[in-house]
Amino acid sequence: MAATLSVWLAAFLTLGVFSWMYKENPWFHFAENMYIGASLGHLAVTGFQNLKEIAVGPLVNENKYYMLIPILLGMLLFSRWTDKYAWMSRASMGFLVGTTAAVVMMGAIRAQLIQQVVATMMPLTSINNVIFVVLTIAATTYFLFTMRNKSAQKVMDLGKYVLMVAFGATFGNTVMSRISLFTGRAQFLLFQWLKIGQ
Amino acid sequence: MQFLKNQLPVVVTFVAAVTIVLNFYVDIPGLETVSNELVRWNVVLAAFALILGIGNIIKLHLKKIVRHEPDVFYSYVTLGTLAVFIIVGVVDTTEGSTYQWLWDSILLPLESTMYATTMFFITSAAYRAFRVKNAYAAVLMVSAILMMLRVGIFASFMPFTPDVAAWIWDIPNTAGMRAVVVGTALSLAGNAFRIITGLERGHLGGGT
Amino acid sequence: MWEKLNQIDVRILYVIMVILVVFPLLKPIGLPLPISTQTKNSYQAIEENIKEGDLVFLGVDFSPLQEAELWPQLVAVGGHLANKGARIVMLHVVPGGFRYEGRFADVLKSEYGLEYGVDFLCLPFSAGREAAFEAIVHDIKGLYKVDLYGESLTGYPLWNEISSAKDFKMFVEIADAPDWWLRPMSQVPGLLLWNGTVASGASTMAPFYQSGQMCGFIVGMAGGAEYEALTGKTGLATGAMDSQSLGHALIILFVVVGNLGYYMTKRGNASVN
Amino acid sequence: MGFKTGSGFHLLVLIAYIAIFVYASSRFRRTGEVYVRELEGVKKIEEGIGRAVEMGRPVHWSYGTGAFDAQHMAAFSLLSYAAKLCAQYDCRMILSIALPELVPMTDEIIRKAYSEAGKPNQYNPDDIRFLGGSHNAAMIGTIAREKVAANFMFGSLFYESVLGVEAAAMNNAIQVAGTANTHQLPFIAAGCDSIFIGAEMFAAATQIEPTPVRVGSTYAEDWITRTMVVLMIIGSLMVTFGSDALIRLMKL
Repeated sequence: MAATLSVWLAAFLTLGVFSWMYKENPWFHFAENMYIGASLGHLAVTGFQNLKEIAVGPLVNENKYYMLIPILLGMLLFSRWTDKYAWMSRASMGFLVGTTAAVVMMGAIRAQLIQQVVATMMPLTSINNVIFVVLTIAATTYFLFTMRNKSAQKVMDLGKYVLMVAFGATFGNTVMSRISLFTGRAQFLLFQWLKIGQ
Repeated sequence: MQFLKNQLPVVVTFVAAVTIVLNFYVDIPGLETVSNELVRWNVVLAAFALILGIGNIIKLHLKKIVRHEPDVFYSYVTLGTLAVFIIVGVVDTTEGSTYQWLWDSILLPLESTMYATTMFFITSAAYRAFRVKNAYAAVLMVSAILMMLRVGIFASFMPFTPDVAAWIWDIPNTAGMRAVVVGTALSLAGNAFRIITGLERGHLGGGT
Repeated sequence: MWEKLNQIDVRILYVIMVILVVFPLLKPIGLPLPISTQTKNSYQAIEENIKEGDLVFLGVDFSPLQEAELWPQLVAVGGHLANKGARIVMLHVVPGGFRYEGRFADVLKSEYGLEYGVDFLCLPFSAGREAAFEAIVHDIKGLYKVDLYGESLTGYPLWNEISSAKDFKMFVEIADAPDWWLRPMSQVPGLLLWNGTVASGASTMAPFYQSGQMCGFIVGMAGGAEYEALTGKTGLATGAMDSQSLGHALIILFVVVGNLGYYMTKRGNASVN
Repeated sequence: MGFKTGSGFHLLVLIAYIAIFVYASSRFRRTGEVYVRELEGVKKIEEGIGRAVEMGRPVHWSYGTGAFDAQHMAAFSLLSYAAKLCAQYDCRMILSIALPELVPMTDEIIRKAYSEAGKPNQYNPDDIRFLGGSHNAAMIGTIAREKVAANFMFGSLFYESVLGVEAAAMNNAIQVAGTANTHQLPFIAAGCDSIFIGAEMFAAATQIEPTPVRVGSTYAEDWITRTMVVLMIIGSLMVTFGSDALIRLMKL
């Protein structure tokens, strides 16, 4: 019984979401608000579990008292619920932003800059390699903002065409995954809900 | 008091970030564990920020209920579902069968169907947005169509399409996407640098 | 007349799309499916590099959003690893992943007869994404205390044999454009990186496969269907490939129709004024 | 105690960045002249808000659903620009937020924009909507119900880019979007009135408000990117003639 109720509720919500394609309507609005409640509920539960395992657990069981610092910084965020004391959350935001910035800065320079530039250093022995290096250079110059001279302008134009080819290719390539997502839901409605075919 | 409000956040950002950056370059005994600990604290704070965010939503919908606003029904739906998920999640943990039931009946269908709507939006984008208004749009369209021609049905009676698509994918596409990656790498690093040194504080309430 | 072609109500296009995509699900046509060299090379990367008893990470980092494309990939690639006798450690940093990790653990037990705690292990969710992988690289034992089911990890022989990420031969990550996985994991010397992603994530990861930072890389439903064909076990992905062919034909038709309508009305207006 | 391998050249890049940054920002302080390629997206944001005020409809803002990274930092500077315009012209802005970390920061930016426009009491926290995983459903619901006149999407965008663009296109809203996520650039390139591709999002902040800090970093980024282009050329030529000295140097 629980299984069939689950399938019916899932089908009801699936069709509710698809109903937006015709027009925004109460059926979609209901599915949307249930989605807000469910997704925030799941985030809260996984957030609590995470807090237990990484912060409260080590503090209580392995008495790592320094865990009080992140917990305190975390609680300071709640000051944002007031107007007067909202500034007290800035230290916590500073910490969040600082750690993220450091991890990003190191990763960006290593994996996104040096390793990619080194990978572009190809032997110009084959036509494809020559084309690849020229197109990469042209497209990279598109991201120069302070170049004024005219010849650079022409290279940047070629760069923009390369980017358009890349965007078009990615669009064409993504169509497959979008269709497969819909076929996944159609398979659910046809075979698990309506039980036709198969 | 002024120090707490404006300077302390920047000092916290700087100290936390420099520890991680230093650990990236140099092998100082003990620095590795401190740096890993800071990275893990990031996860702890994100969990608290989550509770803050959920608090905002509860406040928003409670206000609607108290003020008897027109579509107050939807606020009951949101708060009701939120309460059910939290109670079952805490009592039964995410591995419990009741929570699995909630997941399969509510969250799974909503998330996967929401993503499936992209097929419709790609259809209207193909018809509406892919109009050749200038030379760039023409290149965008031709490249998209050449990629789409590599799929089974076309590949069978036009055997060259997979190779054309593969060439477009390996050469111009990878070149263009690599340029975006390289072009953006420095902006990401530069932005991170400004934040670490406190030169950029827009998000902390002090402008630059 | 051309005026109408320029202003078709998109909902009509939606109805045509649904009909042509759903029809083959009920009555498969069986259109041909070419296998790309990239998928073949990725299959060989596992076939040649993984021997009996090798430790392999299996990242199950997708949520219901990507289930249609990535679940068939996980079943095909995970099955291939199990057949090669690899010892698999599954983990996830994307909240939705726990469902699929648990479900694939059942598949490993029922279909491949692997013993939990000896042949494979399931690690729980860890937030922070890139930060979580940094923690795995530097101090995996510090990050994980309990397994997916909340049991203490020290009770499992497989976990006690692992000291750090360096003991692993390969990291197979099934996720949507996980550059947040590649950046940290590329620090572990000798760890082969292998990624199965959704078609839309392919462009983000293509440069990393092309530069050799990844030894394997399969993409989307087609990649999954091709891998199923290579392992000889046809599944969900193969069944839906007919819908793909018809769906693509329609999208191309709509691009042409859109442009035709646009040009004719523009030429029409041009000749008028 | 020792130098970690593979981070030598990495440190060289960072030091070069800081050096050019200091030089360029002090030169700007002295001379005040700066040239940044015209990014038409900046004007389009203002145009979008102007249209919204005329039609008396709100504008919509989203960061996308991707994990918190530097793209959001660039989005913050664009948001403070747009929020100041909205405060000035009394235009309502509704924000859909998926990531918890962004809520306090967005709250701070909007609060500051209204107080700088001298209207602190008009700041409405209810329009800053934290939605978590349901961001995409709530976004298209809001865009359709509120009939938003302009839609701005900046940050780490995922499949919500095509949703937001096509949903707002039904209101024929003015749309500007920007991201560094290559897989979403096609959808905003095809559907938006104007876009910022990756690094352009960061350069936009310099064009909006050229402070010494921003001018310094845009010049530093430009100069190092040019050097990298030169290195690509030299490196390829050297490899063609059999020497991978440059590659080994960069891997130091």
